Amino acid sequence: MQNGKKLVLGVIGADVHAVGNQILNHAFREAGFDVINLGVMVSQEEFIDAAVESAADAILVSSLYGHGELDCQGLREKCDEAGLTGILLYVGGNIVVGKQPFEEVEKRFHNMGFNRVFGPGTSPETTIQALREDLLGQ
Amino acid sequence: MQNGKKLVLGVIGADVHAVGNQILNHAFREAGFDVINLGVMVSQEEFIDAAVESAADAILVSSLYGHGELDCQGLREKCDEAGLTGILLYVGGNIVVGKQPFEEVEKRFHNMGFNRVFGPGTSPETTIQALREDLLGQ
Amino acid sequence: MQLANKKWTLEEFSQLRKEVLAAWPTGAQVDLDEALAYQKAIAPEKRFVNKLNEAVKNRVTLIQPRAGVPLIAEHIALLKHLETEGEADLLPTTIDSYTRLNRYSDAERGIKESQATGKAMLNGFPAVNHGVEGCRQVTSAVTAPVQIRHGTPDARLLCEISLAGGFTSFEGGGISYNIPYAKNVSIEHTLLTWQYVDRLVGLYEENGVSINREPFGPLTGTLVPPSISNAVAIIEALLAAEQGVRNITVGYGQLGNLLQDVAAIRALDKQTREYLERFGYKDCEVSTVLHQWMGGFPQDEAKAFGVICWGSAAAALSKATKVIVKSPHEAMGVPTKEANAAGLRATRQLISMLADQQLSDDPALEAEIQIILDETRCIVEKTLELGDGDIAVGTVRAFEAGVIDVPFAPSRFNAGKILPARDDQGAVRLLDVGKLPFDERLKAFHKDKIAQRARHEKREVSFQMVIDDIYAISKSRLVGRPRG
Amino acid sequence: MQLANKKWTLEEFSQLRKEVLAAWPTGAQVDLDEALAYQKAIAPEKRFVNKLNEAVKNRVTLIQPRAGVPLIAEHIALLKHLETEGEADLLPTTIDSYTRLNRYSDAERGIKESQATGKAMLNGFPAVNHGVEGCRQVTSAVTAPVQIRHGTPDARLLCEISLAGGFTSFEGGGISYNIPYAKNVSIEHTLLTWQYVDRLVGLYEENGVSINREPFGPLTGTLVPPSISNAVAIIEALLAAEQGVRNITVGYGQLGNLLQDVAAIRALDKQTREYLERFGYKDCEVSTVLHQWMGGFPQDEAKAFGVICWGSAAAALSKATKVIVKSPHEAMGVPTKEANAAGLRATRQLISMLADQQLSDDPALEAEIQIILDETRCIVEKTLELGDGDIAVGTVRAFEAGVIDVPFAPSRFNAGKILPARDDQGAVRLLDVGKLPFDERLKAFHKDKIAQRARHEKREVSFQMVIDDIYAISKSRLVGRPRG
Ligand code: B12
Ligand code: B12
Repeated sequence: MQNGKKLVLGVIGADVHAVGNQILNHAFREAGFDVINLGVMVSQEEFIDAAVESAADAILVSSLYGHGELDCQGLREKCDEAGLTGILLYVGGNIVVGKQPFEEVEKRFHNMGFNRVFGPGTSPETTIQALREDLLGQ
Repeated sequence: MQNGKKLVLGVIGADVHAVGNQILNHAFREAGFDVINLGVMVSQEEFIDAAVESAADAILVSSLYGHGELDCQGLREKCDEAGLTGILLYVGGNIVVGKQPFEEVEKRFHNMGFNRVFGPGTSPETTIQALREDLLGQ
Repeated sequence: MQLANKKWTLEEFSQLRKEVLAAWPTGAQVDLDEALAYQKAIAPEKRFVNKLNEAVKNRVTLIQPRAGVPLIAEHIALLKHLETEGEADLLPTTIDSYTRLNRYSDAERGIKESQATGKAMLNGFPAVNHGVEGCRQVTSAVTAPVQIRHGTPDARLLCEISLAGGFTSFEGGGISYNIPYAKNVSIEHTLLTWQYVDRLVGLYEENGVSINREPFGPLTGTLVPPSISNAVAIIEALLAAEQGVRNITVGYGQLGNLLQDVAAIRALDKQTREYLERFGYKDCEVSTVLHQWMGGFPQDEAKAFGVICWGSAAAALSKATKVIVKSPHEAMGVPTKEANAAGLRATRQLISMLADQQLSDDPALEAEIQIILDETRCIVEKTLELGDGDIAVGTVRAFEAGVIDVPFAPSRFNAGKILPARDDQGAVRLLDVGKLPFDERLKAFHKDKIAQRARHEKREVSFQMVIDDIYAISKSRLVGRPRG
Repeated sequence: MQLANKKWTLEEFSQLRKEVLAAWPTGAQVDLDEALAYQKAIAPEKRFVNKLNEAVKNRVTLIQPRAGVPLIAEHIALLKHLETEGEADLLPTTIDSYTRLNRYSDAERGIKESQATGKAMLNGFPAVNHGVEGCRQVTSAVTAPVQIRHGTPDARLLCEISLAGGFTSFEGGGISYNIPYAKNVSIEHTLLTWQYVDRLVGLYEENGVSINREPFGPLTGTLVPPSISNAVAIIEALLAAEQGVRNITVGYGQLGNLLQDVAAIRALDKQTREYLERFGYKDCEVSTVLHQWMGGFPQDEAKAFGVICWGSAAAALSKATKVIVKSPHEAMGVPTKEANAAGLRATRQLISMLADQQLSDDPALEAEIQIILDETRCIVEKTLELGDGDIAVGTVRAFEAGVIDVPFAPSRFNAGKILPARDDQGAVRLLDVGKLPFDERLKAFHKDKIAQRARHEKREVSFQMVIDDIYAISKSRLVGRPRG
């Protein structure tokens, strides 16, 4: 049973970690979301184009390989420019280089305009729960 | 070739760790010392009696099981009383309960009157070197 | 009392009992009927025997730490930490060394000094001093079953108090808690004190309260050949069964060569059952325990994890019923609760990852099992012979004769004539068989194995090999090869 | 240039070379004659090939970490730490992800931001940007041999700079550094770029400088069946040998079932030698590498140590020539140097303790080896057939046809039709064989194995099994059993 919400999903930058992406794709569909999965190595532009085109409700950015901080800079601003004002932005994975205190990392990504920030090993269930809260008010 | 120096060796208190004691006994003899080995479960009185009787140059106290701090209290004073003034006193092994900063432990045992204090895993060679310095001026 | 392997009458037991309970004021707190009622109220899943029997049935390996601190509140916090953060299946209460020697006033001093300094001044939990009520606080505060682990030659009072205190398993035995843990106590004496313990457990058993008993497998923990520790375990199992014990865990300390370790546990399980059967103890439940390496550890914590994990692998692949876990602090001192839990979690990872794997039954493994079975049989049979069929009497004479001989033991009642050393693959063999009653084939086997190593190392067979082997694991080796 | 498995002429090579070196300013620093002279001056014990050959001869397992940080001084400090505190035998220099994609100006930005923030903003060492001199600073600062480890589809410039920079080993290959590491790059393209790399190494070889080459064994690191990674390793070895490479390390990523892991390394070693022999590359030196578990790790550091140690055991028992070591930070991020060294020391402990042990050659092991040999042969032979005898051309067609198929790969040139899952003992089998050219017996074997598990778990064979298996090790399991 589809819940009517559309997600754009992908792994940002030069990142090729494909496993988590394939699992999230599967899990979100099972949970009733409409998923536009861009796979790995997705540029900011590709995320935005896909979201505009599909009138998505949220963009879910994965970053595993450590360059997340460089890759995500300016994404919120570009969304605004493209008319995606206020679109829900999540980021998750191993989004910085090394083992860093999560609170600090979260703050930096919040400041970059992400609504929610998820640390390493976040389970699909947690993410789905957050999406339901934010998109369906459940 | 004997070096003429006499050591009283033993494991203090209710401690039954016998392996290190047997190895030290062997190593000190090989190194030319005359060893009176009292084995395990040795009381302060037994250490002192053996040292008085043999006119020993040093008492080497092992403690492995963690009660070293309780077991060693007052040994220096009892040596003094028994006329063993200034006798060389070493202690070594796992002399306190738990993993504690060695500097602090060393200080506490120095204050109890031990000339040298050795941490866990001290090799026989290190101990022999110290004995040579202190007893033979080498 | 005259030593014989014969079930004590209730009279014999009751006579001694008064004296035992009078040894320290807390003894007066023990009332057997009240204790039985208390034990019966303990939930089934909190009983040691149930957890073990289930694990035997499912062929899984449970994990258990060692742990004990002097004060009750701290000890409870420690155990809770080990079950939540350490994922322990079974919990311990490790007793301090003064209590082990019945020096209860020294233990009292340790409690006081620990309270005063805020530091643990005892190396374990002084259960006798804390009494029945103190023990019940501990056993009722946690959800896993709890066992008393110690090293006490005369554990009669300790057993009385701890069973009344809600513990459902009691480690030790008349040999295994004498030879490695005492210097001047005769075997005869400890066999008697442990008959008391076993009879007490038998009494609980007869009254519908099943208590697990566990002979201490690793002995001195230092290069003990499997057949010696297996023989001791079997003898203690027989002695316990005669007094009415019905649930027995026989143990073994990992030596490091995987084939030998797996073979040792398999042989131990099989042969313990066989001997119990043979002497008519047909309703005994048997389980096995592998102790992660019991000798000197490397000081470095990462390397210690290596040793811990290899012990876990041996436990999982041998399908031991439980594994006793070391911590990365082992070489340094009694571990913090965090270090202890870390050892448990590393063990959990290995045990779970290996749960579905096992070594295949190939000829090499079969041969190793057979060697251990044969050697153990030589020792146990000779012991029976020396006792004219009485295993208790035989044990005393076997130690006198060096027929049972534990390497590096502090006890003067142990011959100390054998010398163990590793062979070229790291299995523990005998460089000197002393007076062990091995037949010529077995003697030749050991000689060949050691000679093979000596040839490889281009040196003579000597005591230096033994020393090198004692240090080896703490220096990241298994076989203590000559340097350079 | 037309793809064919044929040694490039010097002319073909030189023509391309100018273009390669012009891709980034530091390319101008490379002068082959000067580089050869520099390499020849490197002490023999600092050369990768010598250490490996010695280890093969002595049947010992060397240990090597992964490590790379953006700035030169920090990178040197890191490597020194790993050789002193980590006791590493072989050192790496792991390249950052921008460099891997030839995005040198992004790498430049990463260097700048790392300098500015004092934090590592790149996930590796940008060797191209640091140039020949920067590389030489690194390779000359340490005593162990150093290898470039990366994941670069087009590594031509990187190889030029790093060989001139004193590195004596270079990881990767046209398949193994494409399929797991790229999305839109054709196999044809990377086979060509890697022929360049191999030809360059061949040139060094012909000029008396032996460089080690190592195809990347684990591919996506996620449930890759041994026959697939072995087939890729063999193909890349053949391709490298044709271009003049003479020292090759073939690799495999640990899967967790001991029998399968040991079998995979043994099969890999044997079959690589056989194929090299068959195609006339008779003077090739072959060694093997086992990578500790390459999939998702547990977050807890103690549990991560468990995974690390089990990988070490597999490496030691399979007698792999070297083992690539993970750190207890694996699940969290690029490790600190301390965490990296801790992983190495745990590995060292296991490798040394197990040095003298090995699994016995029993029928179960032989059978597992045979399965891997048979499957691998099916894949390689079909690939040859598709290329009309040309393994390079065949490889392109094999990927098109799904004859070679890597699970969970990001590349759109990979069929992605197979589905791996564990059997009831935790060995990785195929739930869906896709288009793999297996004969009926092999297909039935996989089907049976998976069915056996499904029966045990009382559930249908399904994609959920695969998902459960992907998460299993990070949840302290090997087989992803259904919950509850
Ligand atoms: C083997 C062992 C046992 C065996 C002992 C068998 C026997 N009778 O000998 C058994 C299993 C019986 C045992 C029992 C106990 N043990 Co114990 N045991 C060990 C272990 C693993 C190895 C000891 C050993 O033989 N090492 C090899 C020898 C060669 O080294 P060594 O003993 O350290 O001696 C060398 C050096 O320390 C030095 N040295 C020693 N003395 C001296 C003196 C001087 C002056 C100098 C200079 C140097 C020096 O030179 C020696 C030769 O190289 C250690 C931990 C470890 N080290 O890995 C724990 C350890 C010593 N045991 C410990 C404890 C607590 C116990 C028990 C109380 C509880 C228990 N766990 O069951 C009982 C104590 C019983 C008692 N009353 O004493 C603790 C002590 C804790 C602390 N200090 O904080 C340790 C550290 C383990 C731990 N981390 O918890 N143990
Ligand atoms: C497998 C793996 C690889 C494979 C990837 C194969 C492939 N193409 O997919 C290979 C070997 C090729 C590889 C390469 C590299 N890897 Co890698 N890799 C891993 C590893 C071991 C597992 C990743 C994985 O598949 N996990 C299983 C899946 C199911 O989990 P997941 O990816 O974490 O995704 C889940 C969650 O994170 C979450 N999630 C993910 N995205 C999002 C997004 C949102 C919005 C939310 C809410 C949740 C969420 O949900 C997912 C599903 O449960 C991790 C370490 C680890 N986790 O143990 C390192 C790791 C991610 N890799 C790392 C690195 C550095 C690299 C390399 C640069 C270098 C190298 N080591 O070779 C290259 C990068 C190449 C590139 N350009 O991207 C680092 C990243 C470091 C950092 N961030 O500090 C890690 C953490 C290892 C480490 N500690 O060094 N890698």
